[in-house]
Amino acid sequence: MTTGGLILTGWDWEPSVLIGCGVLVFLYWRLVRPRRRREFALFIAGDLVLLLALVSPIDSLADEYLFSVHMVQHLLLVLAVPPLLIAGLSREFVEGLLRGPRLARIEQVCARPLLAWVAAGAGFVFWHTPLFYNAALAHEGVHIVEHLTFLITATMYWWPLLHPMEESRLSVGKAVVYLFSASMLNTVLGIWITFAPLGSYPAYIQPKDTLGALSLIRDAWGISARTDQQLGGLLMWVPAGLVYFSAIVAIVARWQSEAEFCEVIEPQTGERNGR
Amino acid sequence: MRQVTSALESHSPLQHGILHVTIVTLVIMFLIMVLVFVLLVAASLRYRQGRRPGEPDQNFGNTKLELAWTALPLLLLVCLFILTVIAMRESDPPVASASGADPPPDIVAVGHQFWWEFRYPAEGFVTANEMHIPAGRRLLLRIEGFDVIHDFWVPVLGRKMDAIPGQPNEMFFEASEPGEYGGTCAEFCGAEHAWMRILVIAQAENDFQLWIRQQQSLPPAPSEPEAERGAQIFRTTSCGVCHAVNGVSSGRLGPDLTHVASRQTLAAGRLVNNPVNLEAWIADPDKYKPGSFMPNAALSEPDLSALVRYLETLR
Amino acid sequence: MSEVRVALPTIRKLEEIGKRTGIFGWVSSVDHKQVGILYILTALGWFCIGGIEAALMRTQLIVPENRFLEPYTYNEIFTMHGTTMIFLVIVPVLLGFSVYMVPLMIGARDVAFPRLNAFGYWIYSFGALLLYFSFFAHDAPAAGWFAYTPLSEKPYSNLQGMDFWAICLVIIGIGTTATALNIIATVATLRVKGMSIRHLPLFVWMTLVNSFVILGAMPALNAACIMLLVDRQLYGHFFNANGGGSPVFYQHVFWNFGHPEVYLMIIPAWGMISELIPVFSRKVIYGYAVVATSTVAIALLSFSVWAHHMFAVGLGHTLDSIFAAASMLIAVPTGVKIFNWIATMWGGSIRFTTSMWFAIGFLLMFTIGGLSGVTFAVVPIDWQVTDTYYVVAHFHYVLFGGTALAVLAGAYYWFPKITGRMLSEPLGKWHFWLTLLGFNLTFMVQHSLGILGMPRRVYTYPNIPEWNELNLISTIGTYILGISVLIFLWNIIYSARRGKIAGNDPWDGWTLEWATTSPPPVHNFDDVPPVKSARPLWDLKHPEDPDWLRKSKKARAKKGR
Amino acid sequence: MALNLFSNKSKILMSAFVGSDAVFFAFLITSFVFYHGSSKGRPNPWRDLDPATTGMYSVALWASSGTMWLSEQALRRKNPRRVRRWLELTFVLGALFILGQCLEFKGLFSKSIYPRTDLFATTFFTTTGFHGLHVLIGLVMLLILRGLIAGGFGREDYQIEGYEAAAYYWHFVDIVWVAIFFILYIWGTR
Repeated sequence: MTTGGLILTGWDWEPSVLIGCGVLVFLYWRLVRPRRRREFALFIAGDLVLLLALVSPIDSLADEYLFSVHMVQHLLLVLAVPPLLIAGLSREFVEGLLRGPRLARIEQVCARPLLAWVAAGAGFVFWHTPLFYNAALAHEGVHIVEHLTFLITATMYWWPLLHPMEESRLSVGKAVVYLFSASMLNTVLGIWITFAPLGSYPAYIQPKDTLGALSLIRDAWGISARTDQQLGGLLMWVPAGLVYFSAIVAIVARWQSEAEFCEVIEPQTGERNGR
Repeated sequence: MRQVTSALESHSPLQHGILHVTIVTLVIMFLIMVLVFVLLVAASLRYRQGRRPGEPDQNFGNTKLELAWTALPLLLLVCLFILTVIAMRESDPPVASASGADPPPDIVAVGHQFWWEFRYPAEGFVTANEMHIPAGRRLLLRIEGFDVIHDFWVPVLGRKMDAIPGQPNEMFFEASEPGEYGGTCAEFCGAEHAWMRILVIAQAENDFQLWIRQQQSLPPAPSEPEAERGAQIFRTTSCGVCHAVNGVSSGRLGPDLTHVASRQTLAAGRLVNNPVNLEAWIADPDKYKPGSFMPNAALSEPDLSALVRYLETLR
Repeated sequence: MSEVRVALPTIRKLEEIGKRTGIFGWVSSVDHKQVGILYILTALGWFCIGGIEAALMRTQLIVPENRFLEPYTYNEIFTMHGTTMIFLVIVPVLLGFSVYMVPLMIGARDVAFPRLNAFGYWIYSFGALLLYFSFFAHDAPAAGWFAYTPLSEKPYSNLQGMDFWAICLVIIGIGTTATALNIIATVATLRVKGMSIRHLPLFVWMTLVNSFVILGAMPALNAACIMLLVDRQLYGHFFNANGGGSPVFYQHVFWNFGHPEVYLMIIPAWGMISELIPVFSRKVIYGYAVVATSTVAIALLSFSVWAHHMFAVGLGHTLDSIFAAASMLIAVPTGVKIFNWIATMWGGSIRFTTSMWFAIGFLLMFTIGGLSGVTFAVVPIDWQVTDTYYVVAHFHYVLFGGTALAVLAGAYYWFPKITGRMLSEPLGKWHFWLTLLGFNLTFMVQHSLGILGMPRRVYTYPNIPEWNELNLISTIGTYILGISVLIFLWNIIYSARRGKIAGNDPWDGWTLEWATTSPPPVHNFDDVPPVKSARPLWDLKHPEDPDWLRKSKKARAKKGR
Repeated sequence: MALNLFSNKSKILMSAFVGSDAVFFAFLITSFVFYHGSSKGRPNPWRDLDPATTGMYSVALWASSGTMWLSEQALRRKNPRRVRRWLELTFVLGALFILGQCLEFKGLFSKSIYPRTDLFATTFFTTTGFHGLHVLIGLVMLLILRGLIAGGFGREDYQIEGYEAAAYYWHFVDIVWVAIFFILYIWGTR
């Protein structure tokens, strides 16, 4: 098998995923009624990334062959999809939504930063401990729960940062702490995986090889099981950390470049203490 | 003894990629430097005080311009990164194939305070500070640290690699044509770090095989009485505790001396190997390499010259 | 945001302390200005000692196979040179300027915790003396400033030098951390009314960011030193390969400190440059938001690039390339700064004072240092030139060409404020040109030496013709550099007594420190001018075109849209 | 204002310090995790630890966080008697923990397990020892607070804030012990 062949044949048109993504777009179209092109584009992009992560060769490789690709998948689910989807929501829609007292109550609880942080962090760490990770690989049902956990907790996590109603977002200082601490958690997990013993994720050492792509990966791409696990850990450690860092920098940059509004009063000719 | 030690020369296919990416990078960096310099000088000349009256226009910035000089370097660095990854693969190909087969090393280089031990496991002999390799053949080199961290570095033949106790490293090693290439320990390792030089002698395949056979053989037993007496001294004093001479002693703490007289240098590049220097070195190692672990054996003048006579027979 | 008005009794107490003179006055002082001066002068003293060590090293290397210094002595000297310059000179001198200037620039009476401030200085001083005491104990540390294990472990460094080193670094680290905490608390609580975080002068902003870097980085150094001490004193096995430990683990922990350290030695220097280039160009800083934000980006990235010091360790291509990518990224916000500074000069009306000359020198030299830094992120180049003189050249371009020139620029800029007298400009020009000449002679050729295969930290080298010439040039450069330092010292001594009286605002500056007397009174300000932007004094001097008015207009335009 | 997460300078100082100190412990714990399993010499060196006994003393430490919190509440309510009582109880609980650690170390020493014994012991003693040092410093701090309270400290608002800032440290030490206990004694001995 060649790389091109893998890209062509590695698609796994899992109906539940297709239906899920379809429903998402349908609901968005009917309920949110996108009016601004930018928001529409962002939401669709989020949906496409979701689709890409779950049905493209990324998924086939992740499930059987490469731990590192599985990490790419998880990082897409956690760091790319939810922010894009949230950014696609319009302010008007959310305002309308939150007028309902029950929804407003749920939002109030779920978007509490500490809870969201802990839920996202705990979910991410939980599913990457070898015991649960391997269970998810072995049972499709568990795997679906895993991915849903990621999507839901990550949406909770990004909500206070990207809230469509800007006044409800975290203040800069809190946002920096919120993001930085999360990146540290990611880093620790990434470092642990990078240096963990090779047997921690046994499924990738001798893959079942149902696609017949093993020789391609080992020989043509030259990725050994050791490299694979290291790469997976490193992806979570550095590039994922960079996503958090970029978010921090973006927030600080935005805040810094907002002009501050001063009341216009004639500047006092305050006596300077020249002595 | 003229050795080429410049990283801007290449005598190995493994160094080609490094050299290429080095030159490309240095040129790019130089151009950016020139750009900055020109801008700075232009700003300094054009906007000297006094060319216009009053305070100049207060320009608070231009987001588009600033984004441009953020994005352009980023783009440039992405290209540089791709070049980097290509050059890494080219100049340091993976040692073990990804499916897991791990070939045995051809040569094991062990860094000691303050000399290099070179083992040829397949051929079954050990030498020091001077590594012979067949030109044009790619060898697998394993690098180990005996005591502290050293670093094996022969610039014209490719990358450097640390010699770490408890964590052996492996890399490929090759010289494209016969010649003598200088190198050195590049990680600070103690008092005599400066004198821990490496000499790599790349030979045509035939010469290399000859050298192998010579190294494998036992040195001839000393025939003249003076040398014989020297051998006696070697055995009776403490030389053999640290130094091995095949068939005579088996010390491993110092360089193997089985064929010491056939080497070009003494004390890891400190002195040219000739009888006079050898005698001076043994008489007072501290004079030449203070801090090395070679003790002063305090031999009498005649004993010393007998010992040197004996060592000169170890070819 | 609150302006904490210091109660009257406290002011009286401060005045009283300010009247104390002589040694007792200085020792017992908790005034941030006196502590700042102590910091700066102490660092200057250690700079001279570190400089003498540098001169000794270069003298040893002037010809091949020189016998001027014993090898072990040479190793002690280069270890102490590195340790001194980093921990006893650069970090403290930057802290000194920070504790002196930050309260003045934010319109505060003092730092938030004046006694903690003095404690920070004295503990640093004590640690520094203890470190040098190792010379009297006949064994200075000799394992290099990053003290790689196992060389720094008991079996290979069996005298007390490394113990001195590890203990003193922890002690000095305590002082550094205390001062960083103090600066954070000061900036957070003591800003004058009107000075929002977005109106901080860039020097204060960068000092603030830097303090967070210090808090993140110092614990790693402490951990490394503690583990080393446990190994040495309690015969632990952290880095002992025979006991299952890993010498490379030390490198990870150490560089986790070491790389942020590189940035915490330059960030406040950038702050100084960001203050004085605008003033001498008579133009507001170009892109305040970008300069400020890029500092945050650098601070964050500095924690994720440490493994680029370890490319020769054999960590594998995966790790190497990921860290190479991160290391390249850090060049982007750094480059942005350079362009923004040049853009600040562009269109200005530049006054070429000595201070500005040093700032321009900084821009040139730091650009070289930054660009040679990028070459280390290109892993194959690093495989060749790491641990050679190329590295030595690179970090001297960053630390001397960068930080030291910026600090000198800052010294010429703020000397009038601190002493009330100007530094001599003619002497200053001599100082600048000799520094630039000596510095480049010394270190430019070291790039070539490294590429030509000369490893660093060698007490001597074999007789290789190219090396000989370059080493000779380098040594001559060092002597010229030494002369320039002597001129500077003379300039300080002379000008502090006989220099031209400066007045309150000799440079027509824009930040609050120029609104008080030179030197400032103990309580700093009788009355702080109103603050509505990052340049309160510009607003005051240009009532027709104040910064805040422009910004308000912009904000209103945006709101109205 | 963004950076004024905490309005008081002492609290800012202490939270920043505690954040920095957490990094230090992160390195010590990392060393334990990193070297867990690569220790040479004794097989299963962790069998000498006794999570149950240490757990009991740990409960004392964690409880002391609660009593400290109660003393803070009492201070807010201007009830110096209760402040003193809860503070003293905090001290006793903290001292109990230190006593437990001393007994634990003594027991290990009597089995001739020292930091030099093997890598596991090195990382174990370093991590727990440095935590113990922090608790000791905390005890000294509690004594100082007790002395200050006796001298009438705590009436002014800024004094209450200062008291609470000091309490941050004590809570921090307890939280670190949660991490250490679960990683060293539970995960590390499984």
